Amino acid sequence: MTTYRDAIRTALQTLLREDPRVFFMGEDVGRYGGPYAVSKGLLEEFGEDRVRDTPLCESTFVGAGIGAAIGGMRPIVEVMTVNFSLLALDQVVNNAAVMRHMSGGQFEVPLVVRMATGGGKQIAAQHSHSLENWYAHVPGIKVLAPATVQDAHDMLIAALEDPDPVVIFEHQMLYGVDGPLDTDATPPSPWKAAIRRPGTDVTVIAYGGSVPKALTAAEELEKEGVSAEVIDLRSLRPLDRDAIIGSVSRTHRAVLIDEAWKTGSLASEISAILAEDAFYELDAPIARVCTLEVPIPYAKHLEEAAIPQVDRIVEAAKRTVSGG
Amino acid sequence: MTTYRDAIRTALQTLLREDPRVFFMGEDVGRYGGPYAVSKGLLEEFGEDRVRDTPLCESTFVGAGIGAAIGGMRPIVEVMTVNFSLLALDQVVNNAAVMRHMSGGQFEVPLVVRMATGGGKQIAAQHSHSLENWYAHVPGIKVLAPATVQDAHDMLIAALEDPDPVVIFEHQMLYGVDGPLDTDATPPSPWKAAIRRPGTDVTVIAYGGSVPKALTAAEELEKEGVSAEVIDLRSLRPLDRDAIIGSVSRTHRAVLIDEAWKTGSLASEISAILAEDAFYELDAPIARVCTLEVPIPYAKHLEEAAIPQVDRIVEAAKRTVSGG
Amino acid sequence: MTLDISRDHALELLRDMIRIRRFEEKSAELYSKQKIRGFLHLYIGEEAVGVGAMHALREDDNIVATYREHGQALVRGIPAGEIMAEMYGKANGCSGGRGGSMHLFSAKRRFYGGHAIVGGGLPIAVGLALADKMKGEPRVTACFFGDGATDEGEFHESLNLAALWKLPVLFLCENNEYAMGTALHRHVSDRDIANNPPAYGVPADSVNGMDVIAVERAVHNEAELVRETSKPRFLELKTYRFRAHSMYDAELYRSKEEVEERKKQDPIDVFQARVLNDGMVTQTDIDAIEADAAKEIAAAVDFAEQGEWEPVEDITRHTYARDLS
Amino acid sequence: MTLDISRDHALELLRDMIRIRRFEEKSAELYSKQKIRGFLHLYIGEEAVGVGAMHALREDDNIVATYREHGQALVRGIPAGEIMAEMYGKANGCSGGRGGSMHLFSAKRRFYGGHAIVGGGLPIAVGLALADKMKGEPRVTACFFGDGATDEGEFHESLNLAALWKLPVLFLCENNEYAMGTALHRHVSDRDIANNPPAYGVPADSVNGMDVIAVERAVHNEAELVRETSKPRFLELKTYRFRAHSMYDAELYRSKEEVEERKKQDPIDVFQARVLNDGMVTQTDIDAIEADAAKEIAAAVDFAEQGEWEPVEDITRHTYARDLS
Ligand SMILES: Cc1ncc(C[n+]2csc(CCOP(=O)(O)OP(=O)(O)O)c2C)c(N)n1
Ligand SMILES: Cc1ncc(C[n+]2csc(CCOP(=O)(O)OP(=O)(O)O)c2C)c(N)n1
Ligand SMILES: [Mg+2]
Ligand SMILES: [Mg+2]
Repeated sequence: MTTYRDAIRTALQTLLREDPRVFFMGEDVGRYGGPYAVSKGLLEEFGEDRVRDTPLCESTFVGAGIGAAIGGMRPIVEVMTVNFSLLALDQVVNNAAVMRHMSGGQFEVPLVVRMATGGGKQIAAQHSHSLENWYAHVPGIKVLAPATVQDAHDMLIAALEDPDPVVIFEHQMLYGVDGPLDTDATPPSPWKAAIRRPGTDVTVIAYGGSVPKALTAAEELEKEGVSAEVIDLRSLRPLDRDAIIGSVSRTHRAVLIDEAWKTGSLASEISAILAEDAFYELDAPIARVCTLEVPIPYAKHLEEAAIPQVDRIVEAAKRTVSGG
Repeated sequence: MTTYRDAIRTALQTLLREDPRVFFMGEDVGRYGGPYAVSKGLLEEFGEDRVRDTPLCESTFVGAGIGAAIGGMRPIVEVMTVNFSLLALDQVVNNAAVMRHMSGGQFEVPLVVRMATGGGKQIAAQHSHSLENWYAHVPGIKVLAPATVQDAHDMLIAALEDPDPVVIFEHQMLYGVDGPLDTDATPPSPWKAAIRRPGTDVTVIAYGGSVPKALTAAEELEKEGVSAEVIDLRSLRPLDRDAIIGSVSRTHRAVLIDEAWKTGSLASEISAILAEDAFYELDAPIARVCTLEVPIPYAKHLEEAAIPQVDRIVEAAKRTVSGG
Repeated sequence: MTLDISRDHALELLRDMIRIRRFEEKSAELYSKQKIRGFLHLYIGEEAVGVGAMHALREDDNIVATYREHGQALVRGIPAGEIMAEMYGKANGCSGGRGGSMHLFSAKRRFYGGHAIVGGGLPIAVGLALADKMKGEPRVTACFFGDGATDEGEFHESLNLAALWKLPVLFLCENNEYAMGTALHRHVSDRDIANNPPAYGVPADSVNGMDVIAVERAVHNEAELVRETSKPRFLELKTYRFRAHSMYDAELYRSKEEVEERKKQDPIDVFQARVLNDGMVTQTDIDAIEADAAKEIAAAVDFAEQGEWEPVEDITRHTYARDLS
Repeated sequence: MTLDISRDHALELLRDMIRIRRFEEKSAELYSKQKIRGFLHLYIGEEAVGVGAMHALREDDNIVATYREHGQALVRGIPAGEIMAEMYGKANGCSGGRGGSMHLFSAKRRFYGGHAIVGGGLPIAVGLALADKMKGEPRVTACFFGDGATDEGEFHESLNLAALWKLPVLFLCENNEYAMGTALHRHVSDRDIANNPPAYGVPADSVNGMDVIAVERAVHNEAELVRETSKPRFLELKTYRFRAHSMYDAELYRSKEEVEERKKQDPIDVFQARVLNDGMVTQTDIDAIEADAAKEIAAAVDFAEQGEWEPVEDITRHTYARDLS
């Protein structure tokens, strides 16, 4: 068993060892060992040239990653958390995402950006965002959200192989989670969704940190006689429409989990895809279980109430199965 | 008849004249006369203290607006376009939107931020964004999108009266549009949607720069025997769920127009609301007419093909009326 | 050199430094007991900065601080109980339990947070000063931020805007030589941070941030100059953090020896020794201060323990002036 | 003072300045005819900067420019026809018609755009230089940006990072005294822009950007110092824009007299008079240059007119390496 954190470190090590063009940079990734201890030991192994502690300048070190990628390197940039990535959004949206297009295909940006996301640690309104859907909105970038230890490893490897800029969201509550890791197996395509648990009565669609909650909810539902299929989206852009539509075409009911605020969430996008292309398959309203429309409060009981929890998923699934 | 641009200027004048706490700032709003000539003459009338040309520092002048609002002023900040607002997003999301909440209700941010949005002027991939849904995603701020000359005026006045931060999106193609303006009438609530054209067969929902296109499409549909109801959302946050659900409950069909990229658009949110709360009213798949998944190309024919046009709306409405 | 301050004032300064130290030691303990959660950034080692500065500023001045703000908040007069309750997440906390350690606020005391996005408070400070300038209020906005914040673009944008518009902001850089685990010379190209502001026409100076008297004097001078000229000024406060960056930090990036060495400049020890040595203050005074602090903190913990949890039904409160739904 | 350059070189510099001038005059005309659309920012008045700089840099150096980059692109060797076709939005444009006037690119010529977010190109330049440094390439990345860009936080972040990591970036600030309609003294607190970079340990100098020889010399010196030391340097090029900011600008913010006054320093007129006066160049030479330029531009317009429109079916091309759908 390996932790999610260690799986990412293993992937980083592999990439840094195998390709001299690869380097890794971000705030406190070196001496400090990484804000989530992901990169502990990498500076010692690879040196200051290839494991770079950056100053606090999100816009510029992400932009420098873009420039270095265009310049022939294979940078992996860590933006400590999605909360700080707001400062780098201009570089992501107006440079990384459009460089290939604006140049008529002359320049590509083989950049990987990793960041922690989500709430659950009582770090309040400025530090608990889930903005995956903002990134998934942008043509020109791809977005991954590993929910398992294996994916945490494999997706980083796949992201670096990709010729396009890839943003990886790692839910902060997953770093300590244990799971099996096989570094020799041929990984499935990172761009496809996975059925984490088959079921027949309702499809529960989740990603990242919500996947474990969806699985726990499915277990509880099972006890109550409801068979829930749990889909892990894995790739948030592109979305695996076939998998989403396929599952709902079997169960005819959908519950969408997203730790983002409900309005304008990725769950809304999944719902829209279903209402567009699986409309005649649906037997009940599509339910969304998302974060309430409030900045994340510090107090534990309020934070818990704000973000999706197992009981809300169970309740939504039961409601959906009984027709909304 | 007044232009949209002049209507905004009239509102700015009224606000600056009536309340000494009001001031207006942004890039080139003074000497230059405003990038879209909205604020021409205001510097001359109100002086450098109340009409402030800022340096190019979106993050800081938006943040300064937040600070000034907390400090008792009533700032109206112009961020030239939504494209540059990416540089100020941290201030909007991590300060304006959360200050009231983080402080347990002690501080409020009566700030108005105006910005131009959208494509249609061949200004290409870095200058043609439609990111309304990003803003509409954020609890703590409110978002308006005036589509008419009257609303351009009234919404600015209403935004300033509001105790919460309000972001106003002005579609760049609307500034030159003419329409009636009555500055004496009591305006309708800015937070409610409007039926711009009643109809019975299908509901076409649009906002901002897409509203005129939706209306033209409705005229064409009329000729082909399809009666389309056109809803102008007006407020993008909060959304007027009742109006949306009400109209679709009458027509049983919905076509959603959004100049944003389709994936993760505000259209997706509207669709999700319908699939959630008007599911049993729907007789056909919900269609979205949005921008294709490509950075906006410079070439005219490609830009036109990328963003929603009347023909695509007509086609989607007809498809929807015939059951998808 | 004897101190040219009154005995009362010396006691006040010492008292406030000790209050902060003991308050934070208790906070760390309560963190281990999981009474306090989230991020907790201790000020231990930097007390002379907060105490000196807060004593130098006027009651009517505005304060903008960082996530490492317990010290400033306490000295500014937010009751220890309200701060502690805030860290417990209780409704009787100074931010109603919504903010936690990083987001202490007090409208009454013009304490504008508690900001956790590095550099994010600077534009707010500029805006507060702009409001004052436009209203003709003779107020200074004192803005605290770390050495790490000077790397962010907003620092420079804020200096430029404040200088250009002649705004009464006092930029107070708490240079504790580290931005998280990144040492100063590994994150700024010019270690002499006070070299930068003059390039914007903002006068800059540095002071020993381990010396509470020096800090108080310098901040006082700077603040009064800002007030007089209605122009921004910058002061670097050279200090050092004795504890980890936050409770998550394993401190791999510096040696125990380095920290021990720097503890020799402990602002409390040094000042205490000095005033004792001077004969200005006696051990009895100090014992009384310690006893008072202990009492204050015990009462604060009590206040927090007794506090109510905000009802979950009110969850969306404070998102807007009026509930939208 | 006589020029210590060869006749050939003088002709080259003059030719390139005239090419840019005539190319842009034609562009303005074509804009009125609606052949060119979107934003069009003319370089007229600033030609000495682009020409001097591009002649001073090596073919293998990297160029990062702004939306006001026709001059740099032309001198760098992107064929006039491809630039014109780009502005027409044709498939034979240098960016395939996807970019337009603001987004000229050429991989072959290491011309990395054409950036329209003010300040947004600077971090890209820092990254290109980082790549070169890590690969051991003896290349300089020359990054052009305006005076307005120095207001943006990214300017400062980029200076800090380039200095801290010792990256071979040559920062070239085209100070034309205006950011759109905002005069220099109304947008920067210290008008002497070259005062700023030294605060980051980045050596900075200024040069008369209306003098093509001075520009070439200064850029050459700076670039070679950057190459030798592998450290960033900054050069301010003092220039002036004779035309409106873009085709939308009514120029309310400055007087006709001011512009007329500054036109006396027209970089082409001044240089032409000087080399004619020197006897280095004759009117016949100049007539030949004008004739060549006219021919080149006529051919460019032809190339653009003849170009194909990219098929609409290909609309989502160049979004990803492979189409995702
Ligand atoms: C914009 C941003 N980037 C990164 C972080 C994570 N972070 C929190 S504190 C910190 C170090 C800040 O150092 P400094 O400004 O010196 O303040 P200190 O903690 O030393 O008081 C970092 C990197 C953040 N909060 N905000
Ligand atoms: C981040 C950003 N803010 C605003 C704009 C709008 N804008 C385009 S050019 C310009 C002025 C830039 O001035 P300067 O850097 O001096 O360059 P110049 O046009 O004088 O060459 C502005 C404000 C922009 N493109 N990007
Ligand atoms: Mg520090
Ligand atoms: Mg300029």
